[in-house]
Amino acid sequence: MIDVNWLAFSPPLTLLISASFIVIFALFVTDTRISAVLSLVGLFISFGFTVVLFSQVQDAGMVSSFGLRYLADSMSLGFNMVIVLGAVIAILISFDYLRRTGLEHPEYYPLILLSSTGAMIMAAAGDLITLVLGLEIMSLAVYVLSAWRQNSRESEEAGLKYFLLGAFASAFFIYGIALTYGATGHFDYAGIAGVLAQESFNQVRLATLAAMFLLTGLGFKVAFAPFYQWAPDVYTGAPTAVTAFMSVVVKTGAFAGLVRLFTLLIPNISAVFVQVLVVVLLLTMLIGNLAALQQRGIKRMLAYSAVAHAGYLGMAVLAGNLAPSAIVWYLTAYTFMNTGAFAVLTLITDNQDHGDTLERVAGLGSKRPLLAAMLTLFLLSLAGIPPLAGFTGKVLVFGAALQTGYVYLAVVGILTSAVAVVYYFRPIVYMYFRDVEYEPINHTSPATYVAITIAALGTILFGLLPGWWYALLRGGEQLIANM
Amino acid sequence: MIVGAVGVITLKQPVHAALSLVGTLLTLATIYVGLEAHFLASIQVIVYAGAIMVLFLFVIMLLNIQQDPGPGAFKWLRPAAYGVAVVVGLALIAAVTQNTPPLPAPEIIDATLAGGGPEAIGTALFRDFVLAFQLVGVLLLTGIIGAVSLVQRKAVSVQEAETERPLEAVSS
Amino acid sequence: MTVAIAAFAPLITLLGALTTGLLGKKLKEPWAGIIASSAVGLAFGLACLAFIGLTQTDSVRVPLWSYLQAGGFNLSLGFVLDRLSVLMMLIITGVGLLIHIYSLGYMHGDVNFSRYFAYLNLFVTAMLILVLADSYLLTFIGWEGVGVCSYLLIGFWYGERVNADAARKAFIVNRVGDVGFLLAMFTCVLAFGTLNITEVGEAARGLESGSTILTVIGLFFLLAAAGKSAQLPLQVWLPDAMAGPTPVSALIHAATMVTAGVYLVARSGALFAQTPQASAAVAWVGALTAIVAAATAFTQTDIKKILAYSTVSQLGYMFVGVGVGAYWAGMFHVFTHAFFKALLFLAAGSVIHAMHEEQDVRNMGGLAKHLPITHLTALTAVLAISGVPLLAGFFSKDAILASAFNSQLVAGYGSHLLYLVLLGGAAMTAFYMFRWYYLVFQGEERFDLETRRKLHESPMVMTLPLMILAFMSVVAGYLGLPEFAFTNRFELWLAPVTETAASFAHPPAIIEWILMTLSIAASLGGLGYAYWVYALKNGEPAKQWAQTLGQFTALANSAFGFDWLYKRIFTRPAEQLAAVSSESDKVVVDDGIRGSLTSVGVLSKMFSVFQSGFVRAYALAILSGVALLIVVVLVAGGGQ
Amino acid sequence: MVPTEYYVALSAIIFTIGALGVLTRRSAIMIFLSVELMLNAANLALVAYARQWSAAGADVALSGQAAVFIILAIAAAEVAVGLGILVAIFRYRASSDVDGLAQVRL
Amino acid sequence: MSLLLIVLPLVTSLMLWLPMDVLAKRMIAIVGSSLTFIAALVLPATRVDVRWLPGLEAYFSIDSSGAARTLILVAALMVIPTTVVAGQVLERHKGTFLALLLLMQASLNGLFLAKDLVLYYIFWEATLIPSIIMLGVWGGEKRREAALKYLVYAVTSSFLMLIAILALRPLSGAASYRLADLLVATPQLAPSVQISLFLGFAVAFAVKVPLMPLHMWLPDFHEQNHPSGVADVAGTLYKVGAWGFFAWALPLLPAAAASLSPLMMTLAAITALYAAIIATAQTNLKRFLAYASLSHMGIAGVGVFALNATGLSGAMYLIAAQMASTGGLFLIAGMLYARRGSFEMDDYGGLAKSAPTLAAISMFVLFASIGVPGLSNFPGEFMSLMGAYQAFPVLGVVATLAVIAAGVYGVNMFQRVYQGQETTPVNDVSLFEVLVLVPVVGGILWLGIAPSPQLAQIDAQARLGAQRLSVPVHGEVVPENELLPEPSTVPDTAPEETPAPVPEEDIRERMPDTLASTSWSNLQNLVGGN
Repeated sequence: MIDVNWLAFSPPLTLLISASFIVIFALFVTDTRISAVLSLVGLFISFGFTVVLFSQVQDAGMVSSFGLRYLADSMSLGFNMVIVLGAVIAILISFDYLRRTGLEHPEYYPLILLSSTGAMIMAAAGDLITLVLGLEIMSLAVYVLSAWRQNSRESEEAGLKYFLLGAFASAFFIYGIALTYGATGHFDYAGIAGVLAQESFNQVRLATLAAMFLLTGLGFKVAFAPFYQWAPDVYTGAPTAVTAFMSVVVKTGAFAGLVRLFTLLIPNISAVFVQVLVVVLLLTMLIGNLAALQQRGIKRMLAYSAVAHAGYLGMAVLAGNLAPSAIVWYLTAYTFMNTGAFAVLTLITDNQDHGDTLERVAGLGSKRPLLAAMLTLFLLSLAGIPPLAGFTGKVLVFGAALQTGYVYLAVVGILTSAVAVVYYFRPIVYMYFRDVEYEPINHTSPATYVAITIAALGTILFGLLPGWWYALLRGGEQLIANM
Repeated sequence: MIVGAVGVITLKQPVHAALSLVGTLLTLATIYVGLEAHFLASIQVIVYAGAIMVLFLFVIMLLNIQQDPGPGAFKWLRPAAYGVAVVVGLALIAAVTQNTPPLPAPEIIDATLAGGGPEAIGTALFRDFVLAFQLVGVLLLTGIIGAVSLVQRKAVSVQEAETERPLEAVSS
Repeated sequence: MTVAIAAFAPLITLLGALTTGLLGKKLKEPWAGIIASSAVGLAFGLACLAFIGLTQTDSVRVPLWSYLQAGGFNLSLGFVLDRLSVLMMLIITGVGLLIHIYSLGYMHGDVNFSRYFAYLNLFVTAMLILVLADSYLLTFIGWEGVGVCSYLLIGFWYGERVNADAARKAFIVNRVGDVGFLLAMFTCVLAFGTLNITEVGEAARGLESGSTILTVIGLFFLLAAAGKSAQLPLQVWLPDAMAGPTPVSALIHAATMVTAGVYLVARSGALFAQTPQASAAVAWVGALTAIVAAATAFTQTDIKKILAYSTVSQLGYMFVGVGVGAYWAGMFHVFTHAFFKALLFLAAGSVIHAMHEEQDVRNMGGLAKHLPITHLTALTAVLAISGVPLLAGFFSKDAILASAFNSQLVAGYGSHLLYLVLLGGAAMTAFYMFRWYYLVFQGEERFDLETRRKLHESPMVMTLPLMILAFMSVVAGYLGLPEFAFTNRFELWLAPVTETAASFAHPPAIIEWILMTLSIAASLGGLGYAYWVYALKNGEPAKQWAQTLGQFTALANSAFGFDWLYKRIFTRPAEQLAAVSSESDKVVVDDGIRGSLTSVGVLSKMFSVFQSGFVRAYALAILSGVALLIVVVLVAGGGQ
Repeated sequence: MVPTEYYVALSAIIFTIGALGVLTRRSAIMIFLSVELMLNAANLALVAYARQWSAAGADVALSGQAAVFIILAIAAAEVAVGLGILVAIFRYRASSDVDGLAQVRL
Repeated sequence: MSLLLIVLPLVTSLMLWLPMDVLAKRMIAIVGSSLTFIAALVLPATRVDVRWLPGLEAYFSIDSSGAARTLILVAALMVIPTTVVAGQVLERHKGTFLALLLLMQASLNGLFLAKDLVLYYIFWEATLIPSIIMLGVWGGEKRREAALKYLVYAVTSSFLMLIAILALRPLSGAASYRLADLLVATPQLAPSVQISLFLGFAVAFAVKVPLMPLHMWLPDFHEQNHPSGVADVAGTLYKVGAWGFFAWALPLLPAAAASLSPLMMTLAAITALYAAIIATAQTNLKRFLAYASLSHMGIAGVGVFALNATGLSGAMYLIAAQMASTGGLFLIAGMLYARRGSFEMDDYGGLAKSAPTLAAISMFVLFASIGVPGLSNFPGEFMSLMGAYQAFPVLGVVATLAVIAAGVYGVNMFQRVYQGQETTPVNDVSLFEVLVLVPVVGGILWLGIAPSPQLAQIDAQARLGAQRLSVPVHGEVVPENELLPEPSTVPDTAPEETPAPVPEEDIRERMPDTLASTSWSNLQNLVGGN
């Protein structure tokens, strides 16, 4: 009989229901700000369920639903929290932003919620079909959001590019699923792992090939090299609020899928896969950081930095049972600092999201000191300067890689982060060490301020007191730990 | 079937290409029959070749898309693409056809798949894939909301948007 | 107890320095001098007390405070008041007092009157610390302290670039010596684990004579001593140091500071006595310096520079004394030399004062009748330094000569040759000193009437010290009569401190008498010949010589080209090295790093080229990636 | 019966052709068609493997066929959104030439 | 209260961000820095140990005993006049500068106090930011280039150290990142592993020491900082490279330290001499001071790599002392700049005539800086060089030659600025300036005349380090059990079994010959005795 644990499934379900409700609601009430508030309520309820589950998980190990096809363990719940956090901040950023830029359309917030739902499903997926569905739910919503600004070439391009390449990559992923099935006869992780672990298993090559295709599909979403090229263009072209959202939530969802899938696959398929992954990560870190060095626009720089951070996160994937906690932790920090940075950007760029070049922020330190200070804080954290959250995240990820023996990976990672410091510092240099060159744009938005405050507090507090969250993430039982 | 597929990617007129894809999909349906997946074969014909492809053709006609403009600015891309594709194709074939175990006896196949009828598929779908099935609904919902949200807006003229052009070019 | 009180002497002079220094120009003119002089006078009183006290006891230790501790190495500061240090104290404070008093007159009217006395008191403080120290480290503190004060006083009139340059040179050359001192200390710690002078001495006694480690320490100390005492090859700074006020030259660059090197060797007697190699090096450095400096003195024309080279030469004698193991003899010459050389300088100061800053002896002459007191006292000193019998210099110099001849310590290193060299040096000394005397005080007057009209004898405050010093120059020698015939009080006094492992041959008294006669002959011969050359022949033979020797004269005139040489092998290369390094530091290191940054930039540009913005190109990149993945799997994906 | 290898090889060929189509066609809608081709290649492989796995029991074998059903739905949803985006864009630009989408770049 | 040493300046710094009158901010800064100094002076040593990041087994563990106390004390002393000057002379954002200065002090104190490697790293990086901002905001014409250069050097190197830190515990299997736990585990690492890790640390520390050839950021850093010299003072407090070697790299990786110390000491000795020689050719006051300071750090470096208690203590003491002397010189350079608006020495000359007191104080501080005995730098310099000489006589001699060059550059500078033909007269020191310089002069005298109490503290720690490095300490033999690190106090993380101390013979075998015996028979060979 099918066991359906509704509580386990409640976080995404709540979001789904809220989304549906808001869509219908929007037919009658046109003010999107009410939708935003409703979305926030939905997210909080979802968060509440997550917390309840989380405390259960701490005591009772994993909670699953639909057989082992939906897994609520401390890892997926951790991811859920990050997703909720990212969505909340994104919504706060969007609150005034949409109105200001004329992008107020009723489906915006439902799509954000649906995308978050998809990401949560990816995090909890216990089989490949669920995973790909979650992936598609998340992606389709984000494709649409990227193209949200229809009167802008950039946004339109971003949407179409993202969609075309995304569909292309999904095709690889789906083909990978087919091959996995061919090799193992299963879609569910438990079954796959069972077959792979058998002595008599003789389809290693096919399984490895499948893993490669799966890597291509998910690697596209998290922007691993050489599948990263969409990211800078899409991040730049999409409305900044959407960029903030997808830079964290999409990444979280994709990494959630990646971690569970590959920690399961890696031990049982050809070692060459790990080597390939290592090369991919090296390339990702190198390209992300080096290309970011060239950028004059902060948004685009952050896009490349997102590529680089994907590389760092990927390192933890290799770390076996250390991986989930390290990755969730890192993503928590990343969500705070990255959305924070984008939030600041929305306040200093014009309605077309232009004006994020370095020259434009020159002298911001004296014109808008608080905002500049906040941006500085986020950039420093992204650069991995202690005692901010980004540092601890890096330490955990690199530590995990070192602990599993990927020393040179960690070395390259850290060296490239040294390069990264240069480009993260450049805006700071411009903001503080130069005089004003342009009259700054003076947007104000209480909701965005709230978002920035949350992000800043998170960046600082998680940096100063990293221990409790990590301990929670390590608590409970996780699927991968069993395997 | 391969001819159909090649047609999809070579025919200059989008309508021709789409029709070529329809042909491919229909061929595929026959292959499904040969593989004891009767239900899927029918779905393939009805939903894919029928509904989805009609949608495609509709959009092609609606938007009045003309023939593919040819290689365009990236002349080097096409040969490179062919090269890479040949590598991918050959390597993929080589990889997937290695070490395949022998087929089970036809009786076993028949017994297990039961011709891939709706009943068999339904059982699988609603036992193991019940979550997935639900999620398909969510996915479609998302697709619909997304599509509607994009298409249903009031159009803003491009000129208007273009005059609000950037403070400075983003590229440097 | 009375002895220990003397340990307050440095404190008193330090207070003097602080008072005069901090109050500065607020003090009206004579008061700074009076305060400083009374401080030194008080210190002198304490030294006398200690001297009296030490007739009862050998030495008194005054522990101060713990200074360094690291690893097993502990070092506490402390003073030791023994007969050697108190002797030096007496010289320093005694001569120092006289020179302070003299300076009251000499520095009259200088705008920086109180600064001058502050420096002078500070110098006395540092010098007292140097001599009282019970450890090499504290000695070194004083050692550098006197160097700093010397720097300050040489550059006292820093407005003139020459003076500042001279000060700089003195400081830097002294630093070279200081490095020797540091290395000697390091080696001591390495070898013995202590820097306490007594302990080092005892440890050295425990080692085999001639141990390499002792020689190394000894040679490092020699470098240090050579720096401070202006011996070859570090003698170059002292003549330039005459840029300072003349009383400073008298006190620092004649009577006290420059003898610190001698004191150091004498203090380390126990150590040097165990290393004939280092001792011989000391002696030979001294001997060579003695004649090289003497030869240089022949041709100089600056009234103070002649004296400076003479000082260098006499310090050479002292080095021989301590080098051959006759520590008392070296110290004895320090003692007597302090009087007559201070006297010579002060007399020269008096002359310069009278001549209104004229320093060239070619523009003097016949001053005897204008400056009677100065003349008489200067004559006494000239005779004393020349080694005329019965005056102080005779006894001390003769003691050194005899010791050199008899030394067993350096017997293997040409002790007799040393003797001969010194004997020649003695004759040369007599010659150039008489030349000095004659050119300044006798002969025709070679200055204009204007100068002549203004000529005047110096005031009492300046001539009184001259007279006292003259008196001492006569009588000081009687403390150290030759032991083969008389009681040598000086040697006995110092015996507890300088008793040595070094032994001396005791030839029959007749040999000793002959040696003494020889040295008398040398000094009288030198004087006589000089009298012939300058008084009778009016300097003509000297000119002929100069022509005959040609190049050599020029060489001697330039002090044998040490300055010229050092400029080429040290100063200029060092300057060039500094300039080149400074540039290369900017260019090579900096641009090297920048270059690597640029390469990062190029690489990063390369990646942006791929970012064409075209969907199909991106798709190609993806597919290429996949192609590679598949190929990898095909090639290597079989096994687990 | 025709062995699985042949079907899988055919699927690989179709997949490659689809991928090639993405690379060579400039029209967005044609690229989209090519992607459909790739998805169908995956479906073909699934069906072929489903037959292959029939020895392992009905659960295993039929799940492959069920997956095809779901992938079909995914394709449908993608089509909805993709065409939506295309239509939206076409309201401003009368071209589906993706090479025109190169405004945003370094 | 060790925590107070971090919290006091931190809280003061945070208070300064509040909106209030500039004068009030200045007062708060002065009071805060004075309180910190008093706290450092009178409070007894304590330790704090709290679990902080469980995944990494990092602890918030600080301990205010040992050498840290001296460094903190002198730094606190120097911060007081710096706050006074900064509040007076800066043209803009005074409050922010003061806040940054105190923030820097807080993190610097944390850096010295940290007894957990990860915590140490955090403070290490935290010190970087204020110093860069000080340079970038208040700096001179080319401040951005200088800041970028400094940043690249500092960050690249410290990230290398981060790798080493992160790898250290997994590789060694230590129970936590606390020093005590690491000390138990790390000697078990294979020498080759130790060397790789050591190199990671060494690069970071070498940049901060700085050692040739990683020093190029330093002259620009100092030249471009605010002319008043206040930020430079902060720079002189920020000499954490040698500390890193002393407190972490050497004791944790003894085998690597032993085999790499000849190389490192060669670098340090060359740095000492090379920088001193370059300093003689500088005409810009600040560049001059930068190179002079570099030379001092080279000397501290040779002390550290001597690997014996003498050298280690000396190096630490020298670092503390140069805070006062070099810092004082930077303040004086700032005063000169205020008078003449230039750092070119050629624009000065003969100032001693019109400003005798300034000249006297300058000379005093300058002499302290070039190591005249009885003043602050001498004890440290002496012991550093002595330690170096004991370990490697030849390198010791090379480094000692820097003493001569120091004499040259010292008197060069004095002569150019204060002596010679008098240029336009300037004002002598004001009462304000005298007050500023009083702590400097006091510190120099205190450190120079009675170094013993501070050295005793330093020495206790240095001996531990030296014992681990197993270089025979001259004199006494310290009993083994006294020197074993205290085992961790938290039971669940305490190592199950304390590994037996490595027999001394073993370590000696790994060491190069020059180190294995510093007996003077060996020395005889080195000096070529007959």
